[in-house]
Amino acid sequence: MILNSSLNSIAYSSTLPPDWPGGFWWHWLLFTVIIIVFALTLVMGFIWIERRGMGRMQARLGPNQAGPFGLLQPVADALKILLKEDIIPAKADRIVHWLAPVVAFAPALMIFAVVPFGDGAMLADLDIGILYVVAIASISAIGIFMAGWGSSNKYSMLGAMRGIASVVSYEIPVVLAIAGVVLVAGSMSLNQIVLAQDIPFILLQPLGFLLFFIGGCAEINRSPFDLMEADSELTAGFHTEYSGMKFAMFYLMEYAEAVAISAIIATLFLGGWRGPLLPPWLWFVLKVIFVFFIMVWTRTTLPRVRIDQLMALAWKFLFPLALINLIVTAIQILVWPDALPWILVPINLAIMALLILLWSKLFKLGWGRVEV
Amino acid sequence: MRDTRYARIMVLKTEPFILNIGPVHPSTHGVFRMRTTLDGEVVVDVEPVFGYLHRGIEKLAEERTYTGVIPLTDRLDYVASMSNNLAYCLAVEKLAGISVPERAEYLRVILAELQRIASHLIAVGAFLNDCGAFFTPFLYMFREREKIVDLFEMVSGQRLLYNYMRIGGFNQDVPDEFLPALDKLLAQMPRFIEEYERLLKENEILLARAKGVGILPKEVAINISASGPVLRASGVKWDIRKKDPYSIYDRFDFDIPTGEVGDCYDRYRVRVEEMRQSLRIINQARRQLPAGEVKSEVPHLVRPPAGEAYAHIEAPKGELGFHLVSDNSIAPYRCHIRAPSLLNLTALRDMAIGWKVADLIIIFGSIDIVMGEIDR
Amino acid sequence: MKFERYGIGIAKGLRVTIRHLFRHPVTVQYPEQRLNISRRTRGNELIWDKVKCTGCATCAKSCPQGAIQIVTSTSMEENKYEVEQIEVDTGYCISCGLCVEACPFEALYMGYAYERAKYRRGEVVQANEQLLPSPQRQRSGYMYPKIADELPRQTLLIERITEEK
Amino acid sequence: MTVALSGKEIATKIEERFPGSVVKSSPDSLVVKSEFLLDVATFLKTTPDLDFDYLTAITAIDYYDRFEVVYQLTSIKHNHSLMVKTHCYGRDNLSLPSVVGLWRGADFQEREIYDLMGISFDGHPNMKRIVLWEGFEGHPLRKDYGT
Amino acid sequence: MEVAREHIYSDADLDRVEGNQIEALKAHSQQPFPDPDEWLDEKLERNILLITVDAALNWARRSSLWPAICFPACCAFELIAANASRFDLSRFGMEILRASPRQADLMITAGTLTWKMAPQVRRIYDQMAEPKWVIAMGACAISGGIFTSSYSVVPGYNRIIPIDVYVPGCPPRPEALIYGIRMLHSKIARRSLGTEAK
Repeated sequence: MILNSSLNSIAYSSTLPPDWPGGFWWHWLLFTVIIIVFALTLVMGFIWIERRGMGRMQARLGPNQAGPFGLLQPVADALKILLKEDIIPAKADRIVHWLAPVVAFAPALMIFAVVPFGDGAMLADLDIGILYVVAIASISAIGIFMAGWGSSNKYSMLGAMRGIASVVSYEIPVVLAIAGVVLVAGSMSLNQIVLAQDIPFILLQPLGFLLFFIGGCAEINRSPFDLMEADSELTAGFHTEYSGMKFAMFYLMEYAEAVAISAIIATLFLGGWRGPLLPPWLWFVLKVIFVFFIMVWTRTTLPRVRIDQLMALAWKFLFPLALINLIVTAIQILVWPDALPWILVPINLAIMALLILLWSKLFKLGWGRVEV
Repeated sequence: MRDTRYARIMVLKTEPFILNIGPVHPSTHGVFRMRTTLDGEVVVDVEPVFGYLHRGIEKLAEERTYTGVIPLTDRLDYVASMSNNLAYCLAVEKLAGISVPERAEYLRVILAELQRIASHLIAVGAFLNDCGAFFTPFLYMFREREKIVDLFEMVSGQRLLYNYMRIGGFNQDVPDEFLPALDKLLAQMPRFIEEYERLLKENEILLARAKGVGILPKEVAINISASGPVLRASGVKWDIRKKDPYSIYDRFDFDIPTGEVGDCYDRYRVRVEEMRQSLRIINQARRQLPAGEVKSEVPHLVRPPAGEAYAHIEAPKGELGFHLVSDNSIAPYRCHIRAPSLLNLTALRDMAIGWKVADLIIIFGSIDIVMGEIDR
Repeated sequence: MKFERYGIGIAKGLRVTIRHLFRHPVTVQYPEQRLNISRRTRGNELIWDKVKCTGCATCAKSCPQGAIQIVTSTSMEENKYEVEQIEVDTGYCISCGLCVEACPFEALYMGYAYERAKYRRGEVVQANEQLLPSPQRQRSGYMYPKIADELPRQTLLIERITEEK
Repeated sequence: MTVALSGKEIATKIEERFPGSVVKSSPDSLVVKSEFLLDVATFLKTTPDLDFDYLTAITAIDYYDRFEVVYQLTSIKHNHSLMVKTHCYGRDNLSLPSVVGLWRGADFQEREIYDLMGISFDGHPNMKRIVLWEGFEGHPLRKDYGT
Repeated sequence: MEVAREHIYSDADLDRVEGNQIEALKAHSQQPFPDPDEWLDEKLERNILLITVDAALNWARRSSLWPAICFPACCAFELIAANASRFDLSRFGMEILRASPRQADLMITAGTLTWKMAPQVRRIYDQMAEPKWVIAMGACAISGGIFTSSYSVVPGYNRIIPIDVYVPGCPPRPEALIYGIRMLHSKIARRSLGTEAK
């Protein structure tokens, strides 16, 4: 994985960061290590936050026996899972079954290559950073489908098909929502986007934020869109047949993706590493945790949507709104390029409210019973 | 009505496949198996397969004394043991012509209604859990149930299988601290029911998932002998507490909540409403509760005259009936149990065909099944 | 799915959960904190009073499944039965309490303890001296109101919540 | 209050329509011949002032010399009930007409009686074991099972 | 659409296969499995390195015991109650109920086991990845409890699978279950890589 992400960074980065001591190689080595440590620590942290936070929201305590405040719980989980027996079902497609977790897990880490932890503190300041994110993020869907196919289990297959369907449809509103941000920032480099956020884009692009948040949740299968592992329907969805190390990779992937999406949301809409007083990386981590906390919160509260409703939500609700959002943003930038952003904030909020009201009234999502 | 979008999928000649949901599955509420034929995500056919918990209670009851059967009835619908005890005791009392002291009647009503609330809390929680709300409503409901279970534990000494009612009353009177605790519970409960309703009642996703899903028309509901909330959600105002009052239910004032169309959402709403009505009944019974004995003079080994009797009550799941046949010995000659869950389950196939797998799960959840009662 | 309520329902639900985050959880951390269990608890064992027991075996007869095995011999001098062997399989007992109810000589009690897990099937069976009361084997007040009054008051969840408010 | 209709009165009504069908009648129940069962059931369900639209329960009882199958009928419309019985003689290859066509609530209950008592119901769409497995020997609820 | 119900196996075939499985299992499980209790009498003889590794590993294993779903009957509700807010098994890292047995470590057999269900339970047990443990919860799981004399009930899970801890009660209180789980913890703490290799 280390090799993977670094190779990618070599292949794609066009400019060498000049002001780093020791030149390019040190830089990528340092950042690969940082990324892996950061991502894995944050994943552990997220698992802890989710289990503790969810526990408290459910009027109980959550893990508190392993280590102080249960902080070592994720470590114990990881250690235990890694050393469990690894079972490959007799009828599974062995190669696909083996490869699937790797394919699914690697992209989740690779996303961090372009996420800035501070001003310019990133592995590769790609000019097309956000495009890279979008491209890489959808690769894990292939891993999931491989898992579903390779297990030769009907539950896995259903889960994987749902996963593919949701990723394919949600990619579009997500990309359109990003396009709004890119228009405002005038750059595709994540660092430039952060630099452009004198006021966080969540205020300038409220609708975009909402769409991206919903789309992002759907893409990484966070509740209420966790259809592909839907506990109450498909037992464990696509990873039903996985155990041991490979299951651990799926388990970590789930949270690594959550970290990645939270990081992207924090970067695109919440001003990334920018913030007063505290050091930039801390601001960044705090924002990531904040976004993740909202995800935990919704997961605790909301029921799951149905597959056709999920599709309809993407195509009938998010997609048109994203298009309109993009057009409105484009008009705003073309017509009033020098307008004060503070004036646009209430206008955009009003537009968001209006659009949501309109679409809520007009469209019915999903369809009902089918004659058989 | 043929949906055009679906018709086009059919042109592709997809092949239906069989998916065995269960016997061990997170949302089958025990060990239940649905042999489902799926076309993609759409349920084409579903055949309930059960018996994985068949313990032969009806046979075992023939080998035990009349009192010894009470622990067996606990294990029928183990979420609502008090109601089962009540139904069985009523049947034996009817068979043997035993009367019950006034205080015991009132306590029976209080406990049976508390049990209804506890059972409905689980039913609603499990239904919402099946909808995919990640354990939160379930745990909230369980916390509320825990309060009621505390009271049951206080009176009977067990948390789940109470074995508290006896033929002719109770084995011992409720302890002194029971009534103050009950008052506290009655004061708090409405507030909490309100809060949990706020959690998901108006939730758009729940509405989308449950409204209009799994409709059970009135006529079908009657034809398949559905009972309890399933029947009432379909709009049939049929509650044995009102229509054929047993014990002392004719002395209380309460409503029968009914649904309009009979979909999953109606069944959920009817259960929540019934909890409120149960609280009303308990309040009245609490105020009228007389002092006195809790058990009438009953011989140690009950020996009813030869004959047969059918007694039924409105258990949380529906009409629970005991058909007892006596041959004037100390054990029942035959003890047939009319299990509401079993008959309500007949509706599953009608309701589920044509819906998605996810809907099948919530339809199944909305019937509120306890396997102990189905398989017996 | 139609957003008839513009997400207000979702917002209401979110409010309920977030308010729980700041409420005190109801959890009892078991090995450290313990609930006082009901005074009438039907614990996982039976407690036998050797002195009062006459060996009439009413308990064994009233047990719905025969978890109590009792072997007696008649002793002519005292004109009563002598209990030679009494054995209760707690892995078989369903703690229904019918034996305690039936005992005409108040010689049988339900246990108050519940921590009776064992590593071996054989250890679950209790016989003779193991059935006698001891400090670890307290008697519960099931069917014995006098004993019940001496036991600590049951912890109730409802009371805990009102105390907080 | 659900009125338990007198078996005797209903018996006369049935006798008028199907002579010779009622074997015995008492205030709380009536016994019909098994070959008339389906006709009587249809009559009870469709006659306007009877309207037994709800089948509460079906039970079978083994009396060694005969099997008694008990139908508990209720009318939701008029709120009255009736107990109809039928007898089935012998020990092997027993059969009765199925009432699934009238009340689908009989579906699982008839299968259960088939499974546990060994009375098969003609006309039932899916007559096979329900709670026990295929290959289980005997019918456990019979009094002579296991002896 | 015509429901094509012609499959490789007809329903009757499936039922027959199931019945045969049950009868086969019934035939060869007339004797209970011996309790896996050798460790109770065992002396601790290990080298320092192994002890450190063992300690870390055993800590991890007992801190995250994920139960598999096997809730046939009544005891399930006490198990859920133990999992719910008031007793909260999640303090021990056990709130993740794995629906897929492959990812679970612990099977809490909560409820009566019938012969019809026995092959499925055996299958779940076989599907669980090593290392795995079983807690027999309640009278039915230990001995068949009140239903022992029934024609369709397995007299105790130890006919089908080896059992590590027996928790008596019908049903055991949640605390009793947690006590049993903590006993299992101390059993896991005695595990050693050395003996595992054997």
